[in-house]
Amino acid sequence: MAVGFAIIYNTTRVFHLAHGAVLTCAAYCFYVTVAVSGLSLLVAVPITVAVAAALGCFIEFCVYAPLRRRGAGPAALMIASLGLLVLFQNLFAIVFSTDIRTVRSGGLSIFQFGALTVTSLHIVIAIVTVCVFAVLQLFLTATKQGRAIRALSDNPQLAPVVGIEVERTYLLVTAIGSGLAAVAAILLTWDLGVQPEMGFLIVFYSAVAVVVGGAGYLPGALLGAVAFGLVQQLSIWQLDSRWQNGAVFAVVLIFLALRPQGLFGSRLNVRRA
Amino acid sequence: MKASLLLVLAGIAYGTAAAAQEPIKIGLSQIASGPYADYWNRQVNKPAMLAIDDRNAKGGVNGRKVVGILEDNKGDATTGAAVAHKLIEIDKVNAIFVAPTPPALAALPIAEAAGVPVLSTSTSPKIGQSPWGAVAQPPADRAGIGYAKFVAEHGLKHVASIAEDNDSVAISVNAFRSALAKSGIELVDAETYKAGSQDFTAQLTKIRAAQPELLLMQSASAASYGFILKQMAELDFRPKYIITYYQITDPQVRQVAGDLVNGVYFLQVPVDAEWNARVFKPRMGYDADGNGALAYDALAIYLDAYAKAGTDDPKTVRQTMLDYQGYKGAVGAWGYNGQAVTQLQFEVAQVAPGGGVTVIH
Amino acid sequence: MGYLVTLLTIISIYTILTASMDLVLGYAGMFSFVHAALYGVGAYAAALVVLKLGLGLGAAFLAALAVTVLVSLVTAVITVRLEGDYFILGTFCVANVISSVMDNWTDVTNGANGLYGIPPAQLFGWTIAPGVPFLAVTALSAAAVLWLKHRLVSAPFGICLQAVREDEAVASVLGNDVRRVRIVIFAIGGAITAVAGTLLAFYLRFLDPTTFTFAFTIFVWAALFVGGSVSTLGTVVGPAILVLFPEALRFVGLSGTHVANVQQALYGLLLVVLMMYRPQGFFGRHAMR
Amino acid sequence: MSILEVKSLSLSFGGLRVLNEVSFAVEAGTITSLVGPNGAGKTSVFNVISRLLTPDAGEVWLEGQRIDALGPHEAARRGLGRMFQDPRIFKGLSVRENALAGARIRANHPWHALIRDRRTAQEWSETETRVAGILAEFGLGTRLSERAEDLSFAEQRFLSFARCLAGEPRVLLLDEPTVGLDIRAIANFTERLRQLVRRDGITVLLVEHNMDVVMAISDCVHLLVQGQIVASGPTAEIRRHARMIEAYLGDRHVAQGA
Repeated sequence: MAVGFAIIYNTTRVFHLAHGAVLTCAAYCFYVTVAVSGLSLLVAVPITVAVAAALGCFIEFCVYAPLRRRGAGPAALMIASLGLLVLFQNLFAIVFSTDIRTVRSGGLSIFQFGALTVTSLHIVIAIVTVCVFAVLQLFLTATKQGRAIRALSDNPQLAPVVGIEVERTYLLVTAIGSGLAAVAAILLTWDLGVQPEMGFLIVFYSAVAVVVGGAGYLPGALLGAVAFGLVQQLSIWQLDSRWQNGAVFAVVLIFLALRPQGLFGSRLNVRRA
Repeated sequence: MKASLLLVLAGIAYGTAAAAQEPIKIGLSQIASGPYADYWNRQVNKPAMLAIDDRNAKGGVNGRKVVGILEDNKGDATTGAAVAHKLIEIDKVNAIFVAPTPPALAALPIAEAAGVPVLSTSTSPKIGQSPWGAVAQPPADRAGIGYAKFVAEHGLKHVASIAEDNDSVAISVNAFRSALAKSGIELVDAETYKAGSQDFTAQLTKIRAAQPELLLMQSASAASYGFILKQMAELDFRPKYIITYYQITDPQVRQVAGDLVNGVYFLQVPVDAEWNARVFKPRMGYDADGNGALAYDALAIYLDAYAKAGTDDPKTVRQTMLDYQGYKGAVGAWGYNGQAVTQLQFEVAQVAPGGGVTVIH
Repeated sequence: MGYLVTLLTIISIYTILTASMDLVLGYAGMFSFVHAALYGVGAYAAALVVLKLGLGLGAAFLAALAVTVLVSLVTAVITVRLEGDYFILGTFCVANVISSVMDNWTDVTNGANGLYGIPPAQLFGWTIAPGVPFLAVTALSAAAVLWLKHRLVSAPFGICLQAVREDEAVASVLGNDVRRVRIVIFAIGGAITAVAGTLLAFYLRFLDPTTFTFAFTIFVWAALFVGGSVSTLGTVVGPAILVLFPEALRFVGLSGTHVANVQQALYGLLLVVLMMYRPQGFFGRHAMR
Repeated sequence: MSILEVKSLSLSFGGLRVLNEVSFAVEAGTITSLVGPNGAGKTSVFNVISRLLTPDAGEVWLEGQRIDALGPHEAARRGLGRMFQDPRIFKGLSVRENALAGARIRANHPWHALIRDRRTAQEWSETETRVAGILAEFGLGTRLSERAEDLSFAEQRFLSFARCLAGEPRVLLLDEPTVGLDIRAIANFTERLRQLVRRDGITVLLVEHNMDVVMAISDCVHLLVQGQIVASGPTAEIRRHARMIEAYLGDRHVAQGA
């Protein structure tokens, strides 16, 4: 998820809250295909990813692109994106009710590795994430479009000069990012289930992860997410779990203050001259 | 803005016009939106409306029709205050039924000023302290004591709790702790989580390390019970006893946790099975849990008392309700016995395989 | 008409908050995600002064003022050097920390139980009765805040703020201490939220943390964008619309299960449409960029 | 004495050496030009002087005081004015507000915005008139209340110049002020510049590609190539400097030939 957010954010520089809407939509799509129409995962997963990508592009095409053409800046885009998130959240609430929807029930098979217990799903998540990530890196470095994306995120002004079709690249980026969101959504749905409001906080957490990891550097997003998760888990051992939330965000805040460019961020936050 | 103002004015006109007629009006200031909306509709709003329909079926209150007016308070205090004003001043309701605690507490000063009884199924005892309040739900601290009683009876020594960070839950956990302290039992670990959380592994891992014989789960949403049970299994954490509140019987729990819910102990308001089978399920299509039953009774007993009082004076009606003996409804025969908070006691039950419930005592 | 009075009181309180947000976000271009929390800090400070020390409105307000200004100064000093979205996240973190304190510092804030039994406002020994008298006080405060705001921004200081919003580098070489300007306006914004917080404490006479979650900050943003930033009229109209619209729905028989969602969905849609066709909101002079 | 002096400035971005031991001085009351091919580092020099960038090494002296540790606003308050290559006017604000933004007065302070004592009010109104005057000289006097983004490019350029002058700088850094101006506008502009130097005794450091302008108005020229000063001297001499001809006039003759 964080990675999906990161790639869109880095390239389009849109604080893409609507990403949460895409995620939730994907989750419900997965729920419908698997739990309701009882299709096999082999069918459901591609459909979900496709739908998510489609929705992502739809948003990009019908909202962001026109806004950019009207010369809107990040602020306007962010508000629009916020509006979209709210809109979708409530549409889902109307269609699917606010009850939690699950695709399976009961616990998962567990494995003991000495002290720590992991569920089969955790293993799957780990594998999937690594795979997705590897593929993504390969795509970004090896292919023409991939390089285009990187060029665009490095320097939006210069990109068109070297013959990159900006709008098309944005569309591509959104498609990929949304696809990643779908993957995250599937895993989440499999583990916990779907609720209309699931998107918002997840987006914010992944945004935090991106920042912690350092914007403009994809592996950062991944490591940032891991670091964020670790702090969340460990804080409970150190102090009363009531303070978990506060503690985590205090840490992130201090981190932001001390190292705004993130753990691995190369983009320095000097004021643009 | 002009348009909406006009609408408001139109509404006021409408409201006052309606007040001219004779029906008895009950204002329902309840949650109708947000993450808990659906549970709330199932187990509070609809049962309450059902009680009103049944009363009308019996010919209303001394021939007068009863009208229920539902307003969404979003479970939040600011909206709750606005809703209370709307119901009292525009709809001229004879009583307000409000369950969620923040809007209930925000509504109290307004209702007191206007002299309108506030019926509630909130687990917060504060509403009972008001001269206009009446609480049909056993307050949270009573639940805490109930849990402690269970612990003592089973001679357990090491117990832990995982509870949502909200007011009534906090109250019951504190009551639990102090009751345990009296009988020299130690609460080895008390973890909390933010409302709406779905990942409890961190808390559960910590509790597991303390190896309690019993785990108390307290939450405001049924779904989180499901997640806790699920993640306990996934952490291979299986305490001898798990005890919780009657929301465990909500279908959502089984939906999430599957059979893991079987055998879980819980405190329940004794819902009258016969009533549920005869009155509730046929029309609603699902079982009433404690909230549903109490929402029904809170209104039914008020309307009975209203008929008995034979006056419109709200204070008399409320007093008649509190002294009213021999009511029999969704939770069997009960009454306020003169108190502002019901004397209703919990019973311990256990979730049976396949969704049933076996009452222990 | 107590109900209308309630709505007007709420609108006045929200107007104060929107005005504060307009200064910080509209003029200085800082997307503060912490406003709801500051508002809460003010409300709690006021309520505590009343409950624990039994003082009146004046003292409560001063306390709220002191605390919010302090908190917002600290926030600003930490987050002000962060750019754009980083600033949003920074303030988002602060908001979370604050609400966590409200939830868990039970000895003082009474945690999730909230603060209950706040007496009606006392001013110089006089009791301000709930209803019309209190509305009068609230409305006057709102008017005062709006005047203050207009006074600030009608002077060259207002130009400095907007210069910082439009182009930091240029603003700085023109002699504006960008960092300082930002911190100052953030503190002023915080001070204004204290007014709203105090009023809320005495209006509701019951506080609980759920009132001050960041969802409410988003509401204030929406109010500002709908009404229109960099304007006085906008900061009144925005909240008015967002409060009256849903209340009006109650009267056209639309209340209950899905209405709330429909309504929320509509206002999400409204934000999108506004950004596309009228980025400066209904009465704003500055288009969001 | 020289009013502005940079001593062995060095600056690099991520390993790339942008400025290398750059030193030169600007005499008070003169127009000094800093010329050189694209990417020679002229704008970087300006950014360092106006404190938007901090050099890896070197010093910047303004009127005998070292300023390379100050913030940009402090440098500005010591009489340093900076005009950017693209106008960078405040699009959202009116023409008047844009120009006023350049003035540093008591009313910029929130306290004085609230408590408008006589001194503040007087200074403010005086500034309004002064700024209106400056705008009038650029032919913007009748358009004070228009949104700045509605102005033509040339007008925006003038506006940003006026904004700069509103701060009453003693030393003025101009980054390619004539780009995108037509002949008449350029003439008008250079005339204003001369006037400023002669009448108001302002010192100008100019980065300019238009050699006619450079040669016409500057007293002294420094040639910056690949981050190094390769030639300095009075205009008359530098005109004939080998590196100068190589860098500019040479290919300009070719251009004329073609």
